[in-house]
Amino acid sequence: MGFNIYDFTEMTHNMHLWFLERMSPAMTTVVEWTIIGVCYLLFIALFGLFLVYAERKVCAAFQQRLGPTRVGYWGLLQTIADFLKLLMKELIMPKSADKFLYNLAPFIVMIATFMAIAVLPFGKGLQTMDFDIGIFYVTAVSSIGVIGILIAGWSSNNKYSLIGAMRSGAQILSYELSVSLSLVTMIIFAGTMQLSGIVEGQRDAWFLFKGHIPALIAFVIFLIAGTAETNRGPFDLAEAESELTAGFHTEYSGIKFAFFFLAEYINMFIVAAMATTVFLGGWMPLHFGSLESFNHVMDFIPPLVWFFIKVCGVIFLIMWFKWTFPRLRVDQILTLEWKYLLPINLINILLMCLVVLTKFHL
Amino acid sequence: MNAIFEYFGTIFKGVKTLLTGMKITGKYVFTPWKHVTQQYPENRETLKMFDRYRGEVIMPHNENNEHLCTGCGICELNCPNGSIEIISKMVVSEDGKKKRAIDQHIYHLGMCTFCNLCVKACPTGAIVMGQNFEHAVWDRSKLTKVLNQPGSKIAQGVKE
Amino acid sequence: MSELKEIIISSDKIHTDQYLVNMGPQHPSTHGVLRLLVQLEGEIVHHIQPHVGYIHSGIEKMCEAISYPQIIHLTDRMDYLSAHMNNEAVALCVENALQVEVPDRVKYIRTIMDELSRLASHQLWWCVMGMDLGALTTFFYGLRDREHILDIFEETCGARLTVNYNVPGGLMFDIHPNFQKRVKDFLKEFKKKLPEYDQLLSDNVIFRERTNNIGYLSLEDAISWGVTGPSGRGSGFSCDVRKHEPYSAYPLVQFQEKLDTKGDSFTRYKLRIDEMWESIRIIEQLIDNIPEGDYAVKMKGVIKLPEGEFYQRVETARGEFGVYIISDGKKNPYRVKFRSPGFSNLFALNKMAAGHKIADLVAIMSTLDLVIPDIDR
Amino acid sequence: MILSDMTKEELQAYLTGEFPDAAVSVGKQYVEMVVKAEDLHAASQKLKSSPELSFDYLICLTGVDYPEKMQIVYHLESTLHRHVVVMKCDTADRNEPKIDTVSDIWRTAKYHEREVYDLLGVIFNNHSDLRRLFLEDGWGFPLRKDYKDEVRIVER
Repeated sequence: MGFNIYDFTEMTHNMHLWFLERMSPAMTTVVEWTIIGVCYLLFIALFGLFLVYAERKVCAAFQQRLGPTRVGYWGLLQTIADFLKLLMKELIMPKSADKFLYNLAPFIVMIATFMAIAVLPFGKGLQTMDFDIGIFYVTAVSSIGVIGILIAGWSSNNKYSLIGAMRSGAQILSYELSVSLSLVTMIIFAGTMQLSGIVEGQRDAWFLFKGHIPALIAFVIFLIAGTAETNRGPFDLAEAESELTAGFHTEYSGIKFAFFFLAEYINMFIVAAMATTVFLGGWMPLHFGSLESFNHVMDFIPPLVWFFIKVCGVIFLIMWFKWTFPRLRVDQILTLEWKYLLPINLINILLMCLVVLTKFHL
Repeated sequence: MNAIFEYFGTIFKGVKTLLTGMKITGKYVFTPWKHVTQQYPENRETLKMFDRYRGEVIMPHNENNEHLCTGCGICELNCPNGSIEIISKMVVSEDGKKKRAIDQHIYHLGMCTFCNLCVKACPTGAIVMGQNFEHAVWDRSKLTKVLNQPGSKIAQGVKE
Repeated sequence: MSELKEIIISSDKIHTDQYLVNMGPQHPSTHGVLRLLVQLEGEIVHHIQPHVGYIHSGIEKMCEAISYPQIIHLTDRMDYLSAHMNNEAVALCVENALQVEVPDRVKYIRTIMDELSRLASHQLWWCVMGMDLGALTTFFYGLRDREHILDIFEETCGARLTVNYNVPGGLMFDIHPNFQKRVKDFLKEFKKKLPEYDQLLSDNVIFRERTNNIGYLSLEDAISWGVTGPSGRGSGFSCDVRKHEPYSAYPLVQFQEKLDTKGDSFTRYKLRIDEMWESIRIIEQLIDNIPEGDYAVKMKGVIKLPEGEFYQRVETARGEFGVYIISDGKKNPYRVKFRSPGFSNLFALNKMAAGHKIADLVAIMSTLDLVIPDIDR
Repeated sequence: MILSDMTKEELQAYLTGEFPDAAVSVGKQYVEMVVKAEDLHAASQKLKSSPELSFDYLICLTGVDYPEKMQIVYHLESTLHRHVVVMKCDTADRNEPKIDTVSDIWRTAKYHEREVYDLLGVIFNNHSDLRRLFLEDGWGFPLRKDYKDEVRIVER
């Protein structure tokens, strides 16, 4: 079993063969699924914890503070301690809550997150499922989460939760449109919906540079709409601490709250990963047309590292939004979508079609 | 046509203001990290309160275990919260006269609002404000303090 | 087209219930223990009934049993953000009653301290306003700058918030030798920081959208509801006591009473930012010219006011603060009434916020700059 | 230093002419007038609406408990002319004081009157919403001089 940090295709293939030699094909599938499931679970838990820690430190940097410093070196264990605390906390349910739905909601949110993360290409050959309609799948699956939020808000039997859930519903339904349309722009440019194909298409230059103006516009719109879809930053109306105390998860405690919390951060990761894959070349290294030596140095950095550097960069940008801007109001959030993002997006698609037709790109 | 210009104008103006805001916050992230918070229990050694800081009422004693309090009770009168109680006793002075003196200067820290009125009113300057601010204790009764140390007496030359 | 019209008309007939939501007493944006009973229809606020009294501490009753210097230390605890002005109001009232003329030095220092606490109060208001609107970073920037003022207070007065610096007849202590240098350093620093406030929040397009044309209060309503301070001046109500009944060193300094007639949230916000500039101006005029002299007039040990009624108005950071002392000649007052600006300001909230969204209610409330102990007393 | 159109004496003279039943005097700080309880509402109306007076800003509304009467003190200012008057009104009965509301003239009085009702037990006739403001129902009226609360008030 060769281990190549630049190309995982061979490795995964060999593993598959190794399993096949020892057990029946059906058994192999089950074992492989289990391994992949465990891997993703671990990844989500660990990366979620890392993101929470990163958010705290980044926010502290913005606010000229230090952030957590007490637990572990530089507070590295802080989020783990918090997670343990949440695990041990009592699960409180409002007396008149809809019990079944109340318990179901966090799982729906988590499941949606899991499903979306499945198709993301982390590196060459390091992708669980490579659908032909990968992008379509992600946009479809990521909007399931809102059902969880709506259920959570409704079943809590709390007026604040209900307002938060309704806001979230209106917001995510509208912004889903912008996310999809900005991705459609890039699909037109890439000519494929397959995520590995899109990454492969950016071998010589990232789509953000390749598609210049329309790609840039699509990127900005994707970032805004993506932030809105994760209920973060200036679009955190569903939680809106100063208005609705905690919005849709007011009544949740303990590990159920942790699910919502984790899902929010993993959703942020998904948005960042999609932005990376579609606009910033996925796991492809940074290449400049004719700078051979520079390109060569860049090639040395493993794709997995490239992927996470880009993802973290986008996540930092999203955090930057959150720690700078005031929150929008619910009608303004819809105005922004329907009066600004949507028309610009439609025009942008036309522009992109023109660019593709005239081959006016790198 | 004007409407279109206006439409894009508002977008550009809006984006510009957003970027200005991001510039301000970004400035603090990307300039060398100057944090403004203090790491409190760690900096105990270097943490120095201002001289006038009102942390608690204390009664300074000199090396002979002498204080300046005559037990006149003016501080007790001036305290708005009743956090000072003076228990006085009668002592016979050297020349045979009976004289009132302080037995216990009781100070209820839990009731004190640190208004400085007792210190200001004290005619002999026997009580002052101390700078210690770490008053947390496990038992409320520990907040009641006797300010004059046991066995202490009034310093020579303090006028009634 | 006609079909669409029908749908619109029939949708009007859908029976929707208004519902009541309790905002507070434990709510992140009520700045303390204020409870608002909000009648909502969807997100639209129909009526707001404020319920106060959760931290009513009976200060007026307490004052009837204690002496005048002791009253001053209680006023710290009402509007704790403008403690200096509250202190000064009582001190001035007692001085006027006894017809004591305080030295110029005292007047200068009092005015500087007033303006410093106004700055500190507005800084805290600014950062809390940002936080109420969801811009969490503003909170730390405001507090960061406010810390310098609190340090100045701590060095000179001995406390950061409940300063109790004024006594009848002057001041508790003389200013600290570092005072002037520290104030000048702070002003120099803060003049660089204040434009950042504008860039970060005031000019921000989201902030503008959230506050422009929101929470309109007409001049007539402002006067009738007694909305004073920057909130009232935003509606064009010229109510600056510093101008109309000047006290301390205010007659000696040049400053403008900032007025605007638009009456919306943004105007109230903008006026406070402008007031910060005016405060800086006032301090700059005074800080180098503090005359030499005593820091207090020698008063009797037990202060007894002559029989009669005494009213003193001062301008705090929130509006007009009044002290009404009725004395029967004893060392305790017969009756003390504090006219607190927050009390009047709060109850105009319904007038401003009805018809707006619940998010606007929060924004309007923070433009009123409420301090709950000030309302409850 | 009060910046107003009329001096205190002029204001006093004017007020005496306008309100013959009221006792108008010049106090140390402000012009004071004592009106009868039955004239209160009409006098307030006139103070606000008369263009020469136009006392449109109710600064402060205070209830005072005197041994034989309850007195309500209104500090009024004119935002137009910048003069201040202190209007006082005594209630007839000290134990069950009743007085007309002025909350329809100055809106802010609505809550100031509720406060006075809460703390002193003065009943304001025609008040639209006379409930306790700070305290619980059945608390008693703490600012009355005969109020006793042995649990919460410790006297030295």
